[in-house]
Amino acid sequence: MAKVEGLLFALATVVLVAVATFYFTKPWLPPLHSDRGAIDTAIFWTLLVTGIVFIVTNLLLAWFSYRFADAPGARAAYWHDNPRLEWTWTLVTAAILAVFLFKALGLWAKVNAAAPDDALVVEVTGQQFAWNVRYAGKDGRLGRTDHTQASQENPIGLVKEDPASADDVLLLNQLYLPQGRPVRVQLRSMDVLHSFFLPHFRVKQDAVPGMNTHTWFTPTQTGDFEIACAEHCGLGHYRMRGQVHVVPAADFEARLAEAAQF
Amino acid sequence: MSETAAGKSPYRVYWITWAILLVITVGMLMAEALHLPRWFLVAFLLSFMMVKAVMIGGNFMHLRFEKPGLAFMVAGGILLTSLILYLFIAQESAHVLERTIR
Amino acid sequence: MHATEAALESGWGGGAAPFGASWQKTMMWIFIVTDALLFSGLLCGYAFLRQAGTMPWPKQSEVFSIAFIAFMTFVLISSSVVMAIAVTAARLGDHKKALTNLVLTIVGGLTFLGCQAYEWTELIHEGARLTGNPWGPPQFGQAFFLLTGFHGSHVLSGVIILIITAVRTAMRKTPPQGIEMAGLYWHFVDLVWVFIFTLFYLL
Amino acid sequence: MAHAEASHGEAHAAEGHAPQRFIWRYVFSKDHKVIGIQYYVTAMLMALVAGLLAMLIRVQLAWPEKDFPFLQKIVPAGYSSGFMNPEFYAMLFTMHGTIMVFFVLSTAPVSGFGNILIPLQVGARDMAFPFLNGLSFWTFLVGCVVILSSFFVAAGAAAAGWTSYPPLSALPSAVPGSNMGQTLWIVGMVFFIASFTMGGLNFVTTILNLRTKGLAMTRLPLTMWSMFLVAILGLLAFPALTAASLMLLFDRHLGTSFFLPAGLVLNNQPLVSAAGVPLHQGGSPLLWQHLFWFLGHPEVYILMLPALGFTSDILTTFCRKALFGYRAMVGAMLAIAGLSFVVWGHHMFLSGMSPYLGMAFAVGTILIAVPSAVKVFNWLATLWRSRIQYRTPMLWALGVVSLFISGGLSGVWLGQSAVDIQLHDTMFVVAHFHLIMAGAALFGVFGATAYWFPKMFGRLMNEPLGKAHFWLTFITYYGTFFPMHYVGITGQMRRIYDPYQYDFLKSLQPINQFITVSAILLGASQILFFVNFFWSAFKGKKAEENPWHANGLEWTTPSPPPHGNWPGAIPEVHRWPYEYSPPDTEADHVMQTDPPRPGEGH
Ligand code: HEA
Ligand code: HEA
Ligand code: CUA
Ligand SMILES: [Cu+2]
Repeated sequence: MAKVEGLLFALATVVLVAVATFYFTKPWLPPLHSDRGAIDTAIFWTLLVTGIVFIVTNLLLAWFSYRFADAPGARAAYWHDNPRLEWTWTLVTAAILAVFLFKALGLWAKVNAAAPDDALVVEVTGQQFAWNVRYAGKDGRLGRTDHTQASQENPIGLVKEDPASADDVLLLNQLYLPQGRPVRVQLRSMDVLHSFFLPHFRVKQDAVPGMNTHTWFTPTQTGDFEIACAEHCGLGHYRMRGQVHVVPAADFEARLAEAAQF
Repeated sequence: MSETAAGKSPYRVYWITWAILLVITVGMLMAEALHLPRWFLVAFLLSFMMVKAVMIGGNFMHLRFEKPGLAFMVAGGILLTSLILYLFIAQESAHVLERTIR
Repeated sequence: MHATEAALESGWGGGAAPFGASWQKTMMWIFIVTDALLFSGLLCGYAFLRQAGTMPWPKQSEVFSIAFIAFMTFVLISSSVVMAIAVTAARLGDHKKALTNLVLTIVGGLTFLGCQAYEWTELIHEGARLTGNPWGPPQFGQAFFLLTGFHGSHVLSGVIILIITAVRTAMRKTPPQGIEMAGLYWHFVDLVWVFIFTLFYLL
Repeated sequence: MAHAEASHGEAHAAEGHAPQRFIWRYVFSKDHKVIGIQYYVTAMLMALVAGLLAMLIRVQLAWPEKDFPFLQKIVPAGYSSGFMNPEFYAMLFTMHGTIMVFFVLSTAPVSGFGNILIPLQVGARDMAFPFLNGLSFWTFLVGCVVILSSFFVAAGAAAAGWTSYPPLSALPSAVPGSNMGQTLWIVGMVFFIASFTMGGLNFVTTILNLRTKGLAMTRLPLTMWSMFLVAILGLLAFPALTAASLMLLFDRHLGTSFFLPAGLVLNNQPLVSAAGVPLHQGGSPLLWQHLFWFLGHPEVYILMLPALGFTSDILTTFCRKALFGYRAMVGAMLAIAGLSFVVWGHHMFLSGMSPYLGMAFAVGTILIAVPSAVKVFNWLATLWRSRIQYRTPMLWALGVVSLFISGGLSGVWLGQSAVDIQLHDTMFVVAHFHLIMAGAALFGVFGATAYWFPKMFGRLMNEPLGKAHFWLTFITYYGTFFPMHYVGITGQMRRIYDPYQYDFLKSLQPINQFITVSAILLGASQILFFVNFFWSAFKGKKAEENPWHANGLEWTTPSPPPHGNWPGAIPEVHRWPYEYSPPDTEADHVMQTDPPRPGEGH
């Protein structure tokens, strides 16, 4: 009887491994459209190594649960210490993880490095439940904001008297980006936490009220993609959706001006 | 206990502690009034704060006379956890300040 | 396993008190650790907000009468001394001395609370509120009320415990260990004040 | 002091455990076993509530476009014209998460089994301070009532997520549930923390001071080590959340600005006083996140460690084999417990925290996988050349091993801060923590229930029913939570009322429907457990003293143990609890209390 149940558990585990592995070979990540391919590479290697660990440990579990199921006359071994073996697997695991860590920290440093000087600066301000997008305009300077001036018509409280604000380009839920040029997104929030998530660009960063946060990346292909909010921000969290339009660099100014007409 | 064995009043140690604590407190107040450099003041005050804590814990709460394990457990538990809180959280305030919208 | 043998020798082997303290006292000490960490959490929040603030922190000596705070400190430290004496007296069987010193401790505690009530009234009079204050960032007032209020509530509960202990001591119902435990709590409250005094009033 | 100590155990037996009237014996009991069962059953009922909430979540995620008039009949407040209200969805996951984490899976294994097992496994008549223990349960119950009552207040239960991030949780008008519901959430949590602290004090002191003669720390069963560590984690970590909760309460009701910065604008209305002065100034939402996760991460190990302990005890019993690497197992637990204090920032990689700090936390997070690996490998080595008896508890224990691997490995993905950029706040995270936390920890509780049932009720649980429950749960569990990895990698955010608003998520609906069907089957399978539990408690087969032929102290006393735990003197211990199948004995197990054999090592 024990053999049968052992077999059952072993089979269930094998099936799990097979199905899980099969589906993990499918391309789940949304297609990449930015220069953050290194994140995909990291995911690939992580999948590979954890996948191997997953398969090996589970197959061992399956094998043992069948092979060592109780049988008449059987007696378990009396074996409960083996320092060499224990140190070996501890150190091997530590070594594998150390490699991961090393790689991960390098990548993290790269992602968090300062944006290039020629980066296009866009300010994105989260608000329940919309993304306010602002470009500096010709003068290259973003106008001052003052929250006490915020209103229905002026959601981010732009100070109209500030000369720098005159040519600021304001858009709602629409983000235009030139292809191939680094963009530095400066995030703010008017009310609660939001998270600026561009699934196709491997970009995510929280917008925190009272604080400036930022992230930068380079869009590599033209097209229209979605902006999502990834931090619970209230009952409209699920529909805090925007659009990114990556346009050829040459058309960028024109497209932006056109969009600003509305 | 050990104090009585030495033939002195068992209460002597408390009064001595009391006197030291008062002296330290007065010293701290004077340092405050002296307009010392900030870093020195901070170091001075924090060190003597710890001295006071040790005096109270050791003499009034008798940790000095307990098994060392108890003192380690208490001091270690409080200090290590507080240190983590302070190093990882309170120090993060510098970053937050830098990013604060003014 | 020689670790086991060592443990069996050392009081960690079971059937003994590894810290040489009864379970009551061990429990009291562990309670003190968690309660101390509660203050640690509050102080950490205070430190964070103070250092992250954009407005200058007020100079404490211009807001508080430091001499008065020093007096409060004096009262609390003195009450700790008499408490320690009460504990030792009880252990040595000097019942009368224990009781007298317990009562003195209570008087000290009540004096401290009185001073604190006075201090609060004064400051509220001068415009200090939880939401803001005349001297600097709102965090100054918030931290003040939260820290001293929380400490004050500990003093208050300490006084209540001491009153109960004193009454029971007068009725000869409290064993020496009971007084010792009340004492531990009282000294702890004093200890917390040392930190608040330095970190909030002086730094 | 010293003599009070020695007589303590006997005094207990005489004074605390004389036959008493029903109400004192079973309701306001001070007996650790009764209190443990009270905790356990309360947690079960809470699990029922939170499980039902999960079903509603799943239905919504699969068919947001469909109307369900019958659901509206059941929960009229949450639906309008058959469709769920978005704010109700937020309340669902908030309360589901809060109840499951704190009121179910911190309670059943720790407060429930901790209370039942500690005195039995360390050889004590009761917990050190039975009165405090009873008080702790009643405080917990008040917490349960408070948190449940929030469903019935105006504007509904808390809706800011189980993490209650301000400003959402601090501004009553930011989300409907941020009204009274959020206040009740805080109050409920404070009661919970108070109760857990009282319990923790008892746990630590009992394990330290009331161990029976010969029971060195190095001879404790791993379950006891886990309880010891869990209590310490709770005592050291919970105060930070208490402090933060106080501040949040102040922000909500007294107008302070601990977590609220200047410049807030809600619904295009600047938050300023009539005179134009900002209502809030100088606070930081990040402070809450730090203080919350300072507790939050140790908390998830509070859920996990007991299951790891149970699993080691159960595996060895049904393998008839000594635990492999006892010292490494204890060391791994110590390492996990210690490291759990320096990893919390992995929940905050993208929160606006300093990237340097993020690096430090990534180091801690990846490090913690090493002791976890040691646990897994040692279990596998325990299974090697064993003699597995497939009883229900063993199946659950194997399930724990399986789920701990599956759920733990995804932690290694998330711990790499750069990879977390894509995966943070997606269903991948939900998959991770349901496999490892909800899964492994819950399976541990199920296993422990089947294993120690004799000590709770003096009876055995029904085997066929138990096995059916295991198999259904095991299969549907993976069916529910494994596909969530795929959904998460694709980018489906968590806490989303309707994922299909987004074009890039539209294609995921069939998978989500599959998950939901599996989840409903999973939920339905739990009926078997409830039936088995209550039926066996009253009608199950009577259990002998040591039905599994295990070694521990708890198996040296009748099932259920009498008041005072041992009818006679408390036995003395002579060895570790895992002496199975030693070569020099006929029997395949040697009780901890058997006198030393000639030439025996331990
Ligand atoms: C019981 C609870 C529990 C446990 C034990 C863990 C264990 C781990 N967790 Fe998990 N975690 C949660 C509960 C838990 N977690 C919860 C509830 C959340 C979400 C909270 C929220 O936001 O609501 C979360 C979220 C979470 C995040 C944040 C994700 C995000 O929001 O973006 C991260 C990131 O680092 C993380 C990492 C880890 C790691 C590295 C471990 C490790 O300890 C795992 C170690 C185990 C193994 C690695 C498996 C066994 C090892 C081997 C088989 C050996 C070989 C392995 C290799 C060589 C790779 N967890
Ligand atoms: C430890 C806890 C735990 C457990 C057991 C579960 C169980 C389940 N959870 Fe939950 N879940 C969380 C903790 C848990 N969850 C947390 C912390 C969150 C995050 C909340 C947030 O975002 O704020 C979450 C969020 C969450 C989401 C994401 C919502 C969103 O972000 O939009 C989903 C969606 O599918 C989900 C589904 C389920 C399902 C189908 C189950 C099923 O397994 C349920 C089936 C029922 C059971 C398995 C209960 C069975 C037990 C018994 C009946 C008796 C047991 C007896 C004792 C314990 C004594 N959960
Ligand atoms: Cu904005 Cu979610
Ligand atoms: Cu964590």
